[in-house]
Amino acid sequence: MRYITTVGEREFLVEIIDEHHVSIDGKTYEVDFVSVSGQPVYSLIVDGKSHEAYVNESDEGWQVLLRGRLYPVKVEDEREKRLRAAAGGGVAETGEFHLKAPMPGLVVAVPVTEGQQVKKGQVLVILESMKMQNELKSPRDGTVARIRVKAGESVEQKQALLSVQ
Amino acid sequence: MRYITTVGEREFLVEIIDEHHVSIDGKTYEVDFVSVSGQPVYSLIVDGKSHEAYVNESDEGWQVLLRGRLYPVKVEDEREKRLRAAAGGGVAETGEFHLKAPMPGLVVAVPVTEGQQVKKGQVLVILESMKMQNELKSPRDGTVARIRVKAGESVEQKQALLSVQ
Amino acid sequence: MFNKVLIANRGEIAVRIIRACRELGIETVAVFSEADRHALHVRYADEAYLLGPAPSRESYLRMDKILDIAKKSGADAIHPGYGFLAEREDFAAACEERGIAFIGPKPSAIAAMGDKMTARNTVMAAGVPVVPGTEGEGALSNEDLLAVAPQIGFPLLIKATAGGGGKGMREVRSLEEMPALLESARREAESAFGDGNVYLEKLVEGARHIEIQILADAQGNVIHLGERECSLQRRHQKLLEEALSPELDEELRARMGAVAVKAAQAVNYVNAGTIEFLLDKEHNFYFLEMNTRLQVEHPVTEMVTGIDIVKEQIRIARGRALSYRQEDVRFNGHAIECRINAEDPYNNFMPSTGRITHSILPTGPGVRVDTGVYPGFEITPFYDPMIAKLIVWGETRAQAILRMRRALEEYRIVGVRTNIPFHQTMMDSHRFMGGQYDTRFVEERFSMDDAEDNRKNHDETAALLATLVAHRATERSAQIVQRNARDTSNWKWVGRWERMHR
Amino acid sequence: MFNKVLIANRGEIAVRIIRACRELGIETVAVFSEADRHALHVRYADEAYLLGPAPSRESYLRMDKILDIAKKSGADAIHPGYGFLAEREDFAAACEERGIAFIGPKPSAIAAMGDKMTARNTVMAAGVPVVPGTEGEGALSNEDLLAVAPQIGFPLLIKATAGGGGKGMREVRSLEEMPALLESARREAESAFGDGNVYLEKLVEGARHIEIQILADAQGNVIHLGERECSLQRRHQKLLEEALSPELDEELRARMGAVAVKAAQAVNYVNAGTIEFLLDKEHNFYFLEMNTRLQVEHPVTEMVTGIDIVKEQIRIARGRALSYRQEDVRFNGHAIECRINAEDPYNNFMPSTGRITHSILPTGPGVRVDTGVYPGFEITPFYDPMIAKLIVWGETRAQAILRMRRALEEYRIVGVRTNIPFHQTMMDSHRFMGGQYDTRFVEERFSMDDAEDNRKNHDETAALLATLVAHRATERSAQIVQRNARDTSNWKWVGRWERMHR
Repeated sequence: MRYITTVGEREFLVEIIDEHHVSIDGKTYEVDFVSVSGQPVYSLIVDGKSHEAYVNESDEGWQVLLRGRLYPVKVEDEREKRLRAAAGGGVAETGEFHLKAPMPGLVVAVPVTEGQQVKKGQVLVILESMKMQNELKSPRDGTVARIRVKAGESVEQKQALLSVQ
Repeated sequence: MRYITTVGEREFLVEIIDEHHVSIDGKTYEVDFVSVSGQPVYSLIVDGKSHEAYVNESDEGWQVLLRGRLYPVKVEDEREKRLRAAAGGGVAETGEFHLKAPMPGLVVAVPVTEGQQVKKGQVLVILESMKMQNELKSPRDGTVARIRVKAGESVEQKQALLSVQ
Repeated sequence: MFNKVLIANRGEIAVRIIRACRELGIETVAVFSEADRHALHVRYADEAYLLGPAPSRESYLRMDKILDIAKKSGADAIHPGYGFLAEREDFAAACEERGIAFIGPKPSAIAAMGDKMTARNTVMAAGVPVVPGTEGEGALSNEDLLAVAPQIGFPLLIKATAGGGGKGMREVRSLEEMPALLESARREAESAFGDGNVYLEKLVEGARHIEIQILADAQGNVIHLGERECSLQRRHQKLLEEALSPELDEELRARMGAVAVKAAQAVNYVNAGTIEFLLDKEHNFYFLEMNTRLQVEHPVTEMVTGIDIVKEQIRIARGRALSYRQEDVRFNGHAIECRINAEDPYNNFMPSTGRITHSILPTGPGVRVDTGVYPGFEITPFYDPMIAKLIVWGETRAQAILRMRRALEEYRIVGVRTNIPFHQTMMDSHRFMGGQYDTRFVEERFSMDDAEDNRKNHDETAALLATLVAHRATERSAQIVQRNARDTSNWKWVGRWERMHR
Repeated sequence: MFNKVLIANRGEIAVRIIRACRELGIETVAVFSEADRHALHVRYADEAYLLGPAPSRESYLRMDKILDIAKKSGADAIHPGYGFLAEREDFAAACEERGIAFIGPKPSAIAAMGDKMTARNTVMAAGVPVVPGTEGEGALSNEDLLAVAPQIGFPLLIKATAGGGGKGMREVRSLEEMPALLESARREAESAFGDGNVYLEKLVEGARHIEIQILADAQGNVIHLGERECSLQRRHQKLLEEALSPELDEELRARMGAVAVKAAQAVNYVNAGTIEFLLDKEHNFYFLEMNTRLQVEHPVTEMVTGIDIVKEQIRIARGRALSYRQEDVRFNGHAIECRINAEDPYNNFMPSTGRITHSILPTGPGVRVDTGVYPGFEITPFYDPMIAKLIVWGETRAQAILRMRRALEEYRIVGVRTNIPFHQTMMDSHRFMGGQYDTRFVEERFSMDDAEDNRKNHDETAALLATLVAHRATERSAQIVQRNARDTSNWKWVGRWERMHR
């Protein structure tokens, strides 16, 4: 199985040859790869070098936390890669942005109103969690639409709070 | 639900009234009982006293390891108790005893032969595990029957080794 | 003398206090909210009583219930830990009224130091230097504060009168932005302390946050245990502390220690307490506030002095004299504490909640972990995100840093995100290694990408790991599809399911 | 100087050595058997190489493979830990030949001390007192041994010439039982060391097992770090160690320390080593043997001296002088180590194997855990049952005992049985508390029921716990029956099952 794997700006051609052999950009390595205690923690020995990392799936791909550093990684097979190339790629800067609660908490304030113009970085909602007030900001310029919460409400993780168009 | 629970020589009449109330020998207590992380470790708060114990089922009943001490406990409902009383109780001293491997290991020696008379405490099998030689002894006087292993063999936990009749 | 202590707290500090009591042969009473039935302090204590629902004001802040439980359980002393009721003079007074020993200072000392204005005036009278500001002038209106601000000069800080821990604190760079910041500071202060009063204080730039640990007994003996360096903060929350500070020499330590002792004596202080100072680049120092309780970061002082501060607190509360005189206090080696918070350093330090599914603690020589969590425990959004403190000792500061590095690398917590990578990046920072930092360092001159140049890049390994995990996931789902395709009879499934669950 | 160390060991000691290397900025190479792919030392090391199948002689005893891996990985030093190849002069010599630094003594010193006869003769010549016996007389036949036994007098001990750790050791009370015991001792020695030779030694009754830690550098400096009290043994396996010994005073310590240094000097010893003595009731002491390696129990010495013995070993192997002179060695407080073994103290200490499903380590002030296991790790029958060492420090011996008690109570290991209850019972024993014990104490004057009288009986609580668990199990099985009865349509089950697994 062949994959095109992207770490930051770098692209690697990774081929899984069999359970113990993998090639990267044409060079073959002996690998010994196990998950630890059934957790998303993986131990990998590549040609004798021992590595251990947390590997999690996120909305944007894979996150590899290795030796105190986070590597965002995209793994695609050749079909996926072609599809993405065709679509043009990139997150649309013009579509609707849905603000979701990043964690459960209490809405302290919603300092915007529906229809209001907001700038990138402007505070949309203040959410209290773990005794900290967290300011949730707009990722871009736009207009506030459909505010679904108000101050004093408790919200669950990933609950939709409002949109920016 | 009513149980007759025996700890060593002491017998307790335990009634589970509801999820939060239990009576022992007629006295009612408020209990808060939870298992920890889905393990056989239990946290029990009885009228404010906080206890934590390992509770495991064994062939002879329950084993409660509490504050560094092991309590062997028998829990019976009334029907079971009557049945046992009828049977006369006590482990038969005359039936066949099956020696099973208490852990995986390597049989170092079987210093007895089939048909041999053995005394209580006499060594039947020497089993090596974790670099230690462990002597497995006869729990009573009798005659050795059906030796199923020989020196040099690896055995699994609970594998039958021989019998004493 | 008392023999049963109620711990009016939760988390790692409740566990820390239970340990001290147990090692002294004192019985312990835990209290807990509905969210904390499975918490370690409940499991470790001799007795445990439910307080109420998860929110603090319905549980850990319920003085009335806590005092009732003390009575019911026969506890003859209460240790408040830090936070919650630790600096509430009314709580200390209520304990006193009921004949329960409060393991901390007298209500009068809490009151004198708890109100920042009184504290400031008191220590000024004792000759202790303070930062210029309005703290001594009572509860001023926004109007008054806006009027006085230009006289103090910008930048300045808005601080909560009842506050602590950075809550209700705001930095102001100009008069224009001040009204909005006053509002948000008051709002946060009101929510955190039930008191929206704020004051202004000059912002000392390039300052280090240095605090001196003091111990005082009822016999009038007051000693200090040297300083802690607490300058590494983010949003006024401490992240990492050291003892001793790389910035102080023996002479300055003795001088600041003497001033700290003087400040404590000014309020007839008894028990453990901490005097916080700002230290500027010219080594001028200013009294900030006194924390009239045990500090989160007390272990670094314990590691370099060998003194068990919690045991000493209990000893003092039992009416006995300190075990140590000032000349018995010796400093040995260097200690660092990293606060391990359930928050995502790659997503603006957002709090992270969830169940801890797996954990491996760093152990071995010179490593101490104080924690209240364990595998299977659920991190809820109700309390502080600090889930553990990782403390190391080394013969020198350099050795302590190297040891902290290896301990951070060993630490595994799965199920919630933690700020461990932040600390790892910090340990690799040249400025940290050189001891060259102030209170603005984390926010202004540090980023998670900072150490890029010092650290080996593992792009290729990361690519390999992600690909292997992704590949395995694909394989697994393919197998499931295949299996489903093979098994045309649903009845077979039922049989299999039943066998599995028998 | 070297920069990459191969650790020819497994378990907690491999982890311990990796930690020391990492804190010194030295790269590490782990080796592992097929049973240890998931072991902590493999996960923590920078590099890791498979040796072979699980049995030691096919993996950790394979010198050839280990030396090949050292070459392949570019490791320029090898640390052997304890056990396995640690006291094999041929291994040390093979390292030397290949230009690899062996972190331990010269082959000649291992040889001189490894053969008990030579060791005995060497130290006797240096004026060190020894226990009467046949050790100096070479490999005697059973016939010779039976002839000489009555001259030494009973009781006496049969010991393996190549031995250590109690393997191949037998106690003989009379001439009649001696032939059978000789056979079993030789058999065990042959199996453990590949050498069935044994010797006889007078059994010193009421003796304490005291050992002195020494450090020696290549510059000829030799110092001692005081003693460890190792009398608490079962089947000649140490279970619990203390530093310092409650039996020694400063004068005796200095005297035994000086003799230990003399013994080390007699073989031109370099690196860390331990001289074991028997100390009788009249404070006569006899040289037993020298362990030419790091000891399991080295942490108690580290805790009371503040000296990192493994780092010092590496320093010495790098050719540098000791960091400490004898007068720099100061003893502070008291330390105790409990060896946590996977064995069932309620079933004749039978080894216990299985997967560790859950674990909570004791932490907090003064507690250190050295371990190679974690939740999810499988304890196999191939290696030593010791899975962790719990070490505590206290200002006094009494405080250390109290701290050990609380740490043992906190420790949770689920999935295998452990001897933690044994240690808990020991901590409650009056004789242990009084420091009144010798090497026969555990076997002859201690039982798991010993502390009955001192400890509160929790029969009622145990009854309640068992009943609640039993009741819950009954309820659960009843519910399953009911559920099955309700759901008459198997098709419903399929739908539900599929929803669950989507």
